[in-house]
Amino acid sequence: MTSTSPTLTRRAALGGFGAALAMPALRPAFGQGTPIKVGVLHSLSGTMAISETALRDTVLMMVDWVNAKGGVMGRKVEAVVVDPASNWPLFAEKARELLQVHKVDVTFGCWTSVSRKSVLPVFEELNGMLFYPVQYEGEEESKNIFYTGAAPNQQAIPAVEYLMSKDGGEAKRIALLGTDYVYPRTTNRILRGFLKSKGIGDADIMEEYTPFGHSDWQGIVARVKRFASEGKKTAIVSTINGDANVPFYRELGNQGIKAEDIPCVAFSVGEEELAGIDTKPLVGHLAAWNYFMSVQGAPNTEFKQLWQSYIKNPKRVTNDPMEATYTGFRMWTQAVERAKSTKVDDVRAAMIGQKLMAPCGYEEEMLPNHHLSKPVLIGEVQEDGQFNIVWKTPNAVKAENWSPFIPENANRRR
Amino acid sequence: MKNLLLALGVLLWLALPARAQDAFTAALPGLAGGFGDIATSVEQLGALGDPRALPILRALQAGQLQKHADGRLLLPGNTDAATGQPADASGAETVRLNNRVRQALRGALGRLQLVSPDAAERGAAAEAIFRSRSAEDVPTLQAAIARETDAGVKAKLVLALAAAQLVAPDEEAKRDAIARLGAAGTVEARALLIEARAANPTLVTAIDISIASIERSLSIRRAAETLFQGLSLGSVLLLAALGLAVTFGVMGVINMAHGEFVMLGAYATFMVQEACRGIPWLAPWSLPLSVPAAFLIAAAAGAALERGLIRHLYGRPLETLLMTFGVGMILQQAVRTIFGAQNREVASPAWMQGTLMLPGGIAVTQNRLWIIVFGIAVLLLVIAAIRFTRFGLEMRAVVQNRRIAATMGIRTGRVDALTFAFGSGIAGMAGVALSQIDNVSPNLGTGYIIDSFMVVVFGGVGSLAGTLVGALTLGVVNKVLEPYAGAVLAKVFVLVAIMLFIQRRPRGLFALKGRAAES
Amino acid sequence: MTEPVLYLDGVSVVFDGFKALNSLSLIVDAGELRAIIGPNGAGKTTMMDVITGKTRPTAGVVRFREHDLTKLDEATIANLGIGRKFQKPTMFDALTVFENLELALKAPRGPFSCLRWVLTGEARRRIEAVMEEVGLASRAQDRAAILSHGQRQWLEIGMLLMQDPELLLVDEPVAGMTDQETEHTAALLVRIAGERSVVVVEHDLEFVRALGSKVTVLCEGSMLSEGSIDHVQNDPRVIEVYLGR
Amino acid sequence: MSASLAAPAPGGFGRMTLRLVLIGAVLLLAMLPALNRLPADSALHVSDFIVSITGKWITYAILALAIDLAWGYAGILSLGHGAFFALGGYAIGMHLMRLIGPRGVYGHPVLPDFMVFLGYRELPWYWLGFDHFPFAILMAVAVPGLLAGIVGYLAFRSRITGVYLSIITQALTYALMLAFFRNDMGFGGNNGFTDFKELLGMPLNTPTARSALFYASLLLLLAALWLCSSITRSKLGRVLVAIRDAESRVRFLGYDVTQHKLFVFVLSAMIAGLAGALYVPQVGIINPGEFSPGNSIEAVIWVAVGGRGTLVGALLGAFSVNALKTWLTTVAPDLWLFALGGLFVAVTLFLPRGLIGLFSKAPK
Repeated sequence: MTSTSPTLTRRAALGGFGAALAMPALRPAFGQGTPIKVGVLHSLSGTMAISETALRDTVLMMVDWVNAKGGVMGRKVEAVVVDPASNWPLFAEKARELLQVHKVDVTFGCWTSVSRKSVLPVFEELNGMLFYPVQYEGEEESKNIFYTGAAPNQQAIPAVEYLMSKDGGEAKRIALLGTDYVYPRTTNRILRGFLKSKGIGDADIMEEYTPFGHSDWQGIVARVKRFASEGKKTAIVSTINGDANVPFYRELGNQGIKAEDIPCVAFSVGEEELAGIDTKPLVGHLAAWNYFMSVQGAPNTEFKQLWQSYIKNPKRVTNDPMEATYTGFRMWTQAVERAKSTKVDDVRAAMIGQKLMAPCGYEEEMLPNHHLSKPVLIGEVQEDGQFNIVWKTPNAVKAENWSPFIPENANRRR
Repeated sequence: MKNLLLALGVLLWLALPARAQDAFTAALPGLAGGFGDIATSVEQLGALGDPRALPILRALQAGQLQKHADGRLLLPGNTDAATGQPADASGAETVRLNNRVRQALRGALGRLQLVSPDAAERGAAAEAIFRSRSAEDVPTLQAAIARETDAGVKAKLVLALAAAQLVAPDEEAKRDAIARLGAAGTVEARALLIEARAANPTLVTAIDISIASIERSLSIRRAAETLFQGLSLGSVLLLAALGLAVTFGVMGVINMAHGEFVMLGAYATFMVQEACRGIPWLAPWSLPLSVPAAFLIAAAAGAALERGLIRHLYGRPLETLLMTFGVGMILQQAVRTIFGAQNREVASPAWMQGTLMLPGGIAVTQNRLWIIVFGIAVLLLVIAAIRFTRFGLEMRAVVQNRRIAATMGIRTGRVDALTFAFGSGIAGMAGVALSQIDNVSPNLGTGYIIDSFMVVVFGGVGSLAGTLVGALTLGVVNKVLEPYAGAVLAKVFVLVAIMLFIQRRPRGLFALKGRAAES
Repeated sequence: MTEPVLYLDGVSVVFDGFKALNSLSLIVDAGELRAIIGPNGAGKTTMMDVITGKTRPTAGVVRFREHDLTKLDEATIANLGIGRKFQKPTMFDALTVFENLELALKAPRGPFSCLRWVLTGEARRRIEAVMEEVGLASRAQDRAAILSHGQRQWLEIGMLLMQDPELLLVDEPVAGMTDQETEHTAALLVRIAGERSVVVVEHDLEFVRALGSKVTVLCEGSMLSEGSIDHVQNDPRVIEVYLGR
Repeated sequence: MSASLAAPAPGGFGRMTLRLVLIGAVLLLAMLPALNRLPADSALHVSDFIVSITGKWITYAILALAIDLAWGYAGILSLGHGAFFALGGYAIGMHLMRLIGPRGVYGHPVLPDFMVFLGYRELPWYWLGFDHFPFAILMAVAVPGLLAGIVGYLAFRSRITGVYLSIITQALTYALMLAFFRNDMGFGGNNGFTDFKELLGMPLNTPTARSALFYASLLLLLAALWLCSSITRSKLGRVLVAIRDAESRVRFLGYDVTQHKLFVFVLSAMIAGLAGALYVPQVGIINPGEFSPGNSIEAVIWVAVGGRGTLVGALLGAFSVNALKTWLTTVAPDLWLFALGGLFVAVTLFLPRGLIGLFSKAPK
């Protein structure tokens, strides 16, 4: 299903690189009327390909979409696809290549925090523009990056509030399970702070970290069961990353952990991930996102149709990072139109305050902190692998990329 | 019998005060409201014990209850829930559930199903009440116990009663409830007791005694369960390593694409499952069917690899290693191109889901249990193939002395191809097992390759017994260390331990001479 | 009576059940030339393995002058002054004849001294002398891989000479050699035996006779007979197991 | 090892031409940063991208040299050399983190952000001293050397050779990867170290720093080349080849094989460590991914592709494979793995002596 980027792009890339390597004189002259170049920096091989290929396809879909509408400012948009192969230094190298060799005007890319951290210095040095579409740990703000995924306060905290509410089952003990990297660590740190403020002490919090792609959950799930059997209603908050989820949920199901007894809310499990799992044993477990495929309303129907017709597969699902990519791309086109220019500085200025009726059914706005205001939706897994939205915020929540629950943020440099 | 119970049910209902019927109709509209209203009216319906509520609640649980904007409720078959009259379903939407409602439903259905003619249902009901116990359940349960005939169900009812009594005012009842829960010795019972501890300062000593006795039985159980987890991890390693034990152990071929053969097996499982989807009577058997399929596909790939490439590199194990690494890259990308980078769903058949309670209340997950069985079966199959078949004989002959075997008319090239295909096929079968516990994704294999090599080297190259012992030891040690060191460090410790062990005994646990031993 | 150079007493080697050496005893004196004969599987090569530290004896004493060889590894033993030529000539095919000899040349063996090593005129002369001796002067710059079997024999003998050991263990030196080469080898060994001790294992009785040395006959891992070539050739037991029909 | 493994340094013939080509290549490389300084519109201008990427390749080439010294000459196929490279990188990475000082996000005077974040109160003992550049460089050499020393000693002493050694070294780097992924190790977990500010007073991410690092790498490359070739041309080099081809025979000549192998293995690890130390400031990130077994195998394959047993071959392999990879990942993002994998297969099958075998004539 890995759809290929337009051959035109291929040739452009080829020429560009060859030129840069051997005969710089041949570098295509750049000026008005020439296509606007969009860099796509998502892993197509290696461990992250599982999640990132879909985003590559989403960007290519948007390129077709905008060209069908006559391009941006009447100029054709052209995608330059590279494969950083889930290799972080390669991300930095490819970022530099996109900016210096292919002279892209904007880049959509990255999934993991480490890949973003790896390219950030490059984008700042060369004053590029990156749209980062995945929910992340916050604690960052770069003038060269627009974060279209959720900040912790747009996902984690509302989810836990829900668990502690009457509808959520009034959880009094929380097991924080995560993959051992910065996003879970931060999120859980923030949650600890939040839970304390809600009067849940360390004795009632269990924290466990596992390596990437951890496949043997027997021990940990058993420990959670034990932890849950100490007289207080318990819930699991999972920041388990991609690959490790399938074995984890299988183990939950097999050890007979029912959502009514120990609900598990996940921040990294969306429709794409569920597509790889037999969801029958998981019905009732939760996920918190800013978008679900099951959202009602015109914007989402449009988005879903666009996707399924582009990918030529009526069964392919959409998910939150794809929606974030879509939203980011559309806001970018709006900003370019408004700025009447593709220059990074102009577009950046024009980006702030951009509004869009997003597929999630809310109007999202790009805030001065380069993050979006987003609604928080909580969905329950259904048998069909979709989410049944059981709770949502009345309106879009402003992103707090610097969480008040992390004391160090008080004395951070501005 | 059945009728008698039904009659009993009806009697119970008639015995209820008249306003209950109004209460019933009064409770219904809530079901059309928000999650909160639904939950409360479900609780009311459950408390009323009105049999009419049963079909409604069942429909609700099955997600078949529909509601109109005006609050009228529809049962499946488009009959009005309140009146039982047929009604039109146009514009009606399903009543959605959330966990709170599910919880309420479980309790309510439990109470209503206590009178069910089906023992299994009554058992489920007892468990449900045990979970969502309340003081009001005490009389209902006592009645149920009195008329219960099935011993198993009775036992469950007694526990449920104890649970209910624990939250009821009667001190005396509480005391023997505590004792009974203590005797039950389950995690759930422990949970109740700890909960009750705070509420009943007068009974603390009694509760503590019960808790302690539960702890004792639990600790033994935990040890047993850890052992099981270790064995299950071990059996996974065994499956992953067996193929290597043949290709590397016997032939001395370092196949870095081994993991990819495992992955092929997993995808074969996926394909068989998809093929069976159409045929309902076949679907449940797709997993057993995919075992031979996976074997054949991986074996074919193996044969092709051996004939096409590896045989040109015999006597050059290091080149083979590098070359097969390249092959691995190609296979991975090929699968990614054909099936897409996303995980593929391989469902577990019903008989592999859930937990099995062994005597002594040791909980064992079905799929893991089956994988252990499968691992042993495959091991036996390999041994049999090598010991008792013509092919096995020729294989051993070629391993021991290629030239003489050749002079005796054994077509060594063919034997090499078959041996390698055999090893790869086993890897494929491992893939079937892994599809049940891990991602079916192009990267599936990479996670296992190093572990399998370590198992083979640790166990002793060329020795199947070594592979078995090696795999199980690693599995158990890993699981025993895990709670103390954490998953990662446990693994690191094991790796380091093996490295040290190998330099003590370079030939591994069960030293054996194979072509690899000389290289 | 001088202290013997090589002293084996009651040496046994057991490979899973099979006795390769069966309480073998052997004494070689300083400057002595000793021929060892025996049917295949008599334990000739195993004996050499034991002496050079390749195989550890299951029981018995193996001494080289005052050193207990059963405790030492190959390199140390070699450096004590025991040189060995293998039945199947083995050298370093990727290196030239000259380089092979240079490696064998007696000199400090540590990595650092090898790194600092410079080929002095004196060393070069020694190597050239030996190349003359073994008739490979013309092949100095050829890689060992391309030498004929006989030339490989010679090269390995040459390497043995370069080590200038106190005790030479020579395993079937003349296999694949022409008659005059064989004579040349015999003469060479006799000459060497002057200042060193030499133990030769050989099938070729003519060659052994040419050595004109004391002969030891091995059989089934222990000594069967010892004495002059004529003596052993007339020993009925020897005739029985070895020369016999 | 079978004779087929023996790919000797090209003899008298071709050595001269090779040397000329080599010198030419080095000069060309040396000119790159200068060309980069030319105005962008000049015909000879080279982009920063080319400079930075070539700088990266040079460090790879050094790693390849190190591997070739151990494998091509002494026959020690380590599948864990990536670990030594990464350790060197971490050493310098720790230095770069210390240099950030109060410029971190949380403005802590000493602690790097990730520590502030994981609630460290003060610096772990093993971070002390890394604020001094010389110490960091020392560690970049010493730590890999020490690790190689321990592993090598244990392995060589008990005569673990060939495939077994490869598997053990692979397990070594795998274990290190798992360990470094743990945030509790105090090395930044999965994210490793990023967002470096400066080195030796030079702000990184400036053309000056880039060309400085570039030349440093080039110098190290030449130094390593000189060191390796003086080894391989010395008697030690011949001993190593002898060990590679007939280990036990070398023992009977009185050489302590363990010592020689250990020497070359440790030296090779140290070179790899230095290469890593120059790699990290150029790519601007170090994380446990560098330990992944795949990386080590790939590095070995560069050598195989170039032609092992010849130092030039190692360089050739490192540059050509990486250039190919960079090019393909852009031109054929979906297909490059086929191409690269195919190349590895083809080379091992048809070019046992690597690309270099195409140029220098094969000795019979």
